[in-house]
Amino acid sequence: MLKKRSHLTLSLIAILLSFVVASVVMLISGISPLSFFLSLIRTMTGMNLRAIGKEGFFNARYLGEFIQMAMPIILTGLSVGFAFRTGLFNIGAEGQVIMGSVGAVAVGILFKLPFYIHLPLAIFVAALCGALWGWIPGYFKAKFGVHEVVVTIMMNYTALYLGNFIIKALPGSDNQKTVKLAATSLLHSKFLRQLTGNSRLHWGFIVVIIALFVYHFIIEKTTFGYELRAVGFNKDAAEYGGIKVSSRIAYSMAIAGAFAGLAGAMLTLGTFDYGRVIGTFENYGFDGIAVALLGGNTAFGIFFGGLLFGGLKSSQTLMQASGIPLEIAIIVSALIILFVAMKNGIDLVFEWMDARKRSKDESH
Amino acid sequence: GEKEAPAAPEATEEETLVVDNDEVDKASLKEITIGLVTDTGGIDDKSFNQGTWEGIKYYAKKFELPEGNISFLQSTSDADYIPNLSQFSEDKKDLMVAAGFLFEESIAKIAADFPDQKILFIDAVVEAPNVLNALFAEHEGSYLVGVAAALKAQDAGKDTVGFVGGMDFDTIQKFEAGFEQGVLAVDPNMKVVIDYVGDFNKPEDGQTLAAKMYDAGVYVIYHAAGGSGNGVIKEAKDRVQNGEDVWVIGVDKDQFSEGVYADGKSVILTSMLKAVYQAAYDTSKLVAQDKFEGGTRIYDLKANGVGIPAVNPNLTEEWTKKIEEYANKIRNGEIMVDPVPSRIK
Amino acid sequence: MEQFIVEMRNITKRFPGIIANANVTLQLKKGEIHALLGENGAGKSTLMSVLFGFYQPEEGEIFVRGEKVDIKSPNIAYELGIGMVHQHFQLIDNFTVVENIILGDEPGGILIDYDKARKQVKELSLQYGLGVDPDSKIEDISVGMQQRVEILKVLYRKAEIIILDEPTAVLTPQEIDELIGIMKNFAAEGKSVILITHKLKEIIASADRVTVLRQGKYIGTVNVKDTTEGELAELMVGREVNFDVDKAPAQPGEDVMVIKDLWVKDQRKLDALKGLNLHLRRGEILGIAGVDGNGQQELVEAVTGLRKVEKGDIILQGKSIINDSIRERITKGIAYIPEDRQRRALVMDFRLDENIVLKTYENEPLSHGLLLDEVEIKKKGKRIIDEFDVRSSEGIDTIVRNMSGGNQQKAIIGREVDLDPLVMVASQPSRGLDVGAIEYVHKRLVELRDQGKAVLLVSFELDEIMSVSDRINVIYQGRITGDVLPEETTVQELGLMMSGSKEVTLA
Amino acid sequence: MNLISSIVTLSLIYATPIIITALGGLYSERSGIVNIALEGIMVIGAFVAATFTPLNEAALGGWTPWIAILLGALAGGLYSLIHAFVSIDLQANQVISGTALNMLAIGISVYFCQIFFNQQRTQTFSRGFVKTNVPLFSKIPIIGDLFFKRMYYTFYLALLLVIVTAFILRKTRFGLRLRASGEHPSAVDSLGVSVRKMRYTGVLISGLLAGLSGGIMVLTQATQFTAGSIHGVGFISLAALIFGRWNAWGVLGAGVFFGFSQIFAIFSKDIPILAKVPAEIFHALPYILTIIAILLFSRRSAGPKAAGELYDVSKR
Ligand SMILES: Nc1ncnc2c1ncn2[C@@H]1O[C@H](COP(=O)(O)OP(=O)(O)OP(=O)(O)O)[C@@H](O)[C@H]1O
Ligand SMILES: Nc1ncnc2c1ncn2[C@@H]1O[C@H](COP(=O)(O)OP(=O)(O)OP(=O)(O)O)[C@@H](O)[C@H]1O
Ligand SMILES: [Mg+2]
Ligand SMILES: [Mg+2]
Repeated sequence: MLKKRSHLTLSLIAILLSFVVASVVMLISGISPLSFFLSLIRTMTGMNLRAIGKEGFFNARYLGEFIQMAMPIILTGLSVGFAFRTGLFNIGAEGQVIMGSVGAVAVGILFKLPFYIHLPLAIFVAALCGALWGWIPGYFKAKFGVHEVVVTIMMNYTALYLGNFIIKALPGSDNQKTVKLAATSLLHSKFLRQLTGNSRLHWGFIVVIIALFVYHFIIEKTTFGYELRAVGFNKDAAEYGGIKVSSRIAYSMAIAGAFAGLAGAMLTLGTFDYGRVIGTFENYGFDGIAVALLGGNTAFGIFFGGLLFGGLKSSQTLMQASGIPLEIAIIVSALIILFVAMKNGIDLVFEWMDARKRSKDESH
Repeated sequence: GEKEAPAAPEATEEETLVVDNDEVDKASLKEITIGLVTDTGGIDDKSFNQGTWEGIKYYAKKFELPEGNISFLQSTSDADYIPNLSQFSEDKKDLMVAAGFLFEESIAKIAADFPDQKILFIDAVVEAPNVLNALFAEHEGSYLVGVAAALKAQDAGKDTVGFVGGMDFDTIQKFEAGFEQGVLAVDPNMKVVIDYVGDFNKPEDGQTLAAKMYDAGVYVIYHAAGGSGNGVIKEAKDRVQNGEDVWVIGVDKDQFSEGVYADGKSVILTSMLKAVYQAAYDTSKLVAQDKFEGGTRIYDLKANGVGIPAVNPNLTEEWTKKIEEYANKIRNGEIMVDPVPSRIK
Repeated sequence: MEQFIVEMRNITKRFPGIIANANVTLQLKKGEIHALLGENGAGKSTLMSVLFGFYQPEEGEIFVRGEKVDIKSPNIAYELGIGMVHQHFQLIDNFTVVENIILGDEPGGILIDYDKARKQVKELSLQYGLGVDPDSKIEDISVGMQQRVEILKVLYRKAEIIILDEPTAVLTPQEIDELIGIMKNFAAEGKSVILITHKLKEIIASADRVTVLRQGKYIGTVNVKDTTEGELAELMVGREVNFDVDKAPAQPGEDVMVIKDLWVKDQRKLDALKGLNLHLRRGEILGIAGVDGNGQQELVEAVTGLRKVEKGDIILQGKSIINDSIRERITKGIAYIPEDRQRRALVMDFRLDENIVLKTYENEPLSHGLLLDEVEIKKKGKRIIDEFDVRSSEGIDTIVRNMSGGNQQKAIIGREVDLDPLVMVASQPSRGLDVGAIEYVHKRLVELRDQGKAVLLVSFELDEIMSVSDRINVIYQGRITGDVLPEETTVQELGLMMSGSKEVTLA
Repeated sequence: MNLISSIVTLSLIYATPIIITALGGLYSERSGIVNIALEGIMVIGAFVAATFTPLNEAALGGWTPWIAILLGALAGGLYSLIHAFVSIDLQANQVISGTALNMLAIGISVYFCQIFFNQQRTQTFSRGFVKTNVPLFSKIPIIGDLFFKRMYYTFYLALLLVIVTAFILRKTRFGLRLRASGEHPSAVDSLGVSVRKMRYTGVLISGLLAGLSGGIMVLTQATQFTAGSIHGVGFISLAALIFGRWNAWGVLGAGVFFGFSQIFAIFSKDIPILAKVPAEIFHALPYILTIIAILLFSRRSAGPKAAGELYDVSKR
């Protein structure tokens, strides 16, 4: 257990190490890391440091796009983080996002309602579909003791194919996409668009902020959160204390799934306005794993982790434009996960250095 | 600083195929900038993204555009379409190009957001004053390769040919429809087996589908399946090397070289060319001449938009002549090729 | 100077935050049985792990047969003729006996010669009268038999120096006698035995010499024939030890809890309790004596609701509780001090106050509806740590993982006593604690009894059972085989009952 | 008969990479390390094999694919050492490490395609493996049609690996020690066998096999490497490992079955009752079946007990 070095320190070290390794990769392959960092900064601040004081220094659209991209990632981060707090590994956020999207699309297409009912309903159904997709492996774990990792991996693929099947089966769909969703079900905002130079920023950020608070509130302030944390740290003790471990596991996975389902709603109701047949995973769930790890499973940490990953993802356009293969963003993300996973190891290295210092001090 | 144009992934012969009936002097043309936004296939998709990019490159080379005047942005998912299109629009490219009906929504939005941005949109239609849509008469070209398939099968005493599509939607159905009509025009008793992979990027499934068809007695397969079609070609090559006699018809560009299995021998009977490069070239020139206008241009047989390669080592002269006859009938309206396949009606 | 077969000189081994062995010396003669004595945590296992090559000491030297050696791994230990039977069995459940024994030293080349292996195991088993079937799977044989497999592992590797780490904890007094016989055989053959234990009687019965450790430090080595139990105890804990618990005679009242024909399955779905009956009265401490693995765990878990009852009934104050949830049983007055406190009773990464409300967080005023009341939780935490003298560096904000074992146990006792229970189930409540803490625990249990509560005390330590209980039930193979009063029985008699050779029932 | 023989042959071809990768997973999990990085390792193997092939096929001729898959195996082995180091020495969570490596594999391989070939994929090759009618054997009635016609030799390699693996696990010293490491690591250490070495070996073999399998997959089923070349087969292999109950013959059965269910989507259209069933259902089938299998197995304990758990020698 790492008690000595704070999670924040380790996360920053992990980020730093990933940037260092990625820079080395870029240098070896003859690509300028500087352009990479400038693209990242430009995406995340809207500011072009190469054009200080010149025209085109600031572009609000980047900011809007970046926030728009971070929203589903923060939500999947909350999803994975929530499960982690209960000691569960939700690799299934990917599938839960898909099912959430599908749910939102179905409501958007099939119903004709005033927006104040339609939009909340679409968001709610997305959360519900995600929740169902999370609940299933949670239930299996609680009831039969099967490990959630393998089941959620299988559920991801099932969701991929099932989701595509449903999308194609909706009225009016072709093999690629559905018809447009009713405008009453969308999160789109003319106001936000204009504010951010025609980006796709949408009202979803309100959902994200609410989700962050709800996450924090459930985990830290409620008896339910207390139970989840107890189960997460020590199932046996939780059971001993009279907590219904099985049901908490199932609920926890369901709530985790609901957060991921909301991410699906952000995509279909916010980023797009139609449902899509997807050929392969879009990695929102896997980014969520990284974000949760990086953020130490706290709402605050996940928020910042989500912003970083949103930045990485949305900076790919600018990277390409500066001649950097966009895959470097994927490499950085993967490295961050790897280094955060090594936190025990990093801690060991520190311990070892401490010990060496100590033994040196002693020998003097 | 935009990315300099990368070297062509593979040298292809398309460039030489670009037809220009209105040769002009370089001096009369503005030095324009061109940006291509690809879908997830990328500029190396062996299909319309690649073809479009080659047309742009051909233009740039021919009129000696400075390095960096042409560039592309690849989308990793459809979520990238709008940011990528916005990027080029903000960069004020003289011409922005995108191909594939998947771009429909995004192009419509960008065309409205950036009314001064001139856009070439290939394979689908967006009605906007700043968008020039280029549509291709794939059914007409497919009709010709249908004729070729039927002639080859008749010659070998076979009665079945096949069509492997990528995904089952309008654009690909046009290939299917033309092929079927071409085959039946030569021999109404010929059987045409139709199947779709369901994906443009699953060569293994393309291969399996081809194996299934060949095992079921299909002699020539026409594929309109992009990357999945590579699997069809591979299956044919494997079989021919085991002494079987099967054939493939390529799509989009001349795929003869991809079908080579030994000393210049190829399983590619012929290919259905779809000259997206022509549209890219033509439109670039229009922009450089300040003649760009919104609207829709049809690239059909007459406009050299579709056709078969000039050189077809696996077709006899007699067949080539026959095909040319059919082509002329289509050009002068004597034969009307229906873009909708029979199974849909 | 006398030649020792093993000599460990000035061994120091540190773990983060603790010195497990500080400058310890151990000298082993050829052909002797040498006991290593110390309380829990004194550093016995650590010292032997150093000798066996698991750990490298920070300081000190080891000599084997007079030569200085550097035991980097168990491999080298085996090469030197050192073998170890571990406190926690190192057996692979779904492997056969032979596979377990030959692992790491397989006969044959790349391919294992199983026939040869089987033959060797059979021969060894015969030679030492161990009676082990080479082809059984470990999961199908008894704990005593498993221990013999462990011994066979050592013999198979031709060890001359055999370390046995607390081998008797899992055995009946009779099995212990047999084991002592086997050890004496070894010694007679010229093998040397190191026996780790903190049971003084066994040392007196078997060992030639004994080395005592206390809190990681070397205290001394004495000849067994020149010493007494009392002296050894004093060496072990560092002061005079009073084995007796101060208490007034019990004044038992009516039955609080009655268990009738209880059937419960264990982890492996085998019957662990087979029709167990007992009754527990107000104002008494009922001690459950028995060898580990005879159903004690299942009994306390069935009572507390952690394990499903297959058949039979548990009646608390006239009402059956077998269909009640764990929480309901807590509310009805069942408190529980589990034997494995870190796994069962504490959320080690929670703060102390969070742990203190583990069973009551849902009650007013600790929470209102779904909302926790931090202020009230802290208030309760403070009250408990004051009342029960729980010490930690940051008070109620201490993460429990950073507290000492004794204080963790005090916190648990505080939490459980504060439930104001009818029945206190205490399973091995003194395990791993130092003498002071043990006295504290016993005092609290007696206090509870004096307040008219019922205490069900499960322990493998007969001394504890004898000194704390007001009445003793012996558990053997899932049934109560004896119901006796401590003042009317002896350890020997209990031992016979614990091995099923005798049944005694009090009216 | 024609239909049946083409279904059988094609199933076995699809099964080949599944079987080999699952065998890789078997070595790793038997040693106690969960390896969900199989997918990523396959990607690396495929990338290396597909990079090597077009650059050397002119010079090396028919040997090219064989050398290419060997290189793929080596690359996979090297890549898997990251997983070994991170999860054995640095005590990282094995699932997290695996997830990271899966992502990293796609990132690195496509990145280097961009660097080497200026495109998102490798160059196309023309000398992948070629389906062959096996001399003599293909002449055997029925059997020849089913198992020896239009087959890749790599399938027989997979078969051989199954036999070898079953033998190693059951009969050899290494197999006993490997299995023991995954069941009860401290017991293994206490007998002087280094668990760390066994686990490194297990993970390394899993990397070699998954890399080999990735190479085979790209050289039999494609004409170039792309980000989608492996598309989840690593995960299907994981499923096959569970479905086959961590046992070489079980893996063979599960692999063939999953291979079958993959191609069945393509053949079902011709079978009247199944024609209406959407292809997606068939694609999802292996995963759904695996979930069901896991539920069925959950009653009995299956799989190496210590797999996935942190094992820290110093905290024994
Ligand atoms: N791997 C380890 N890491 C950290 N501390 C350890 C480790 N192993 C033992 N210790 C600590 O070292 C001390 C000595 O432990 P050891 O197991 O040697 O005691 P013991 O005398 O064998 O006790 P017991 O009778 O309970 O078996 C204890 O405080 C223990 O907590
Ligand atoms: N990891 C740790 N971090 C911070 N403090 C610790 C840690 N481990 C132990 N301590 C503190 O060090 C002191 C000694 O702990 P230790 O476990 O050695 O106690 P002990 O002497 O064994 O007591 P007990 O008999 O109660 O078990 C205690 O005050 C404890 O709170
Ligand atoms: Mg010990
Ligand atoms: Mg202690």
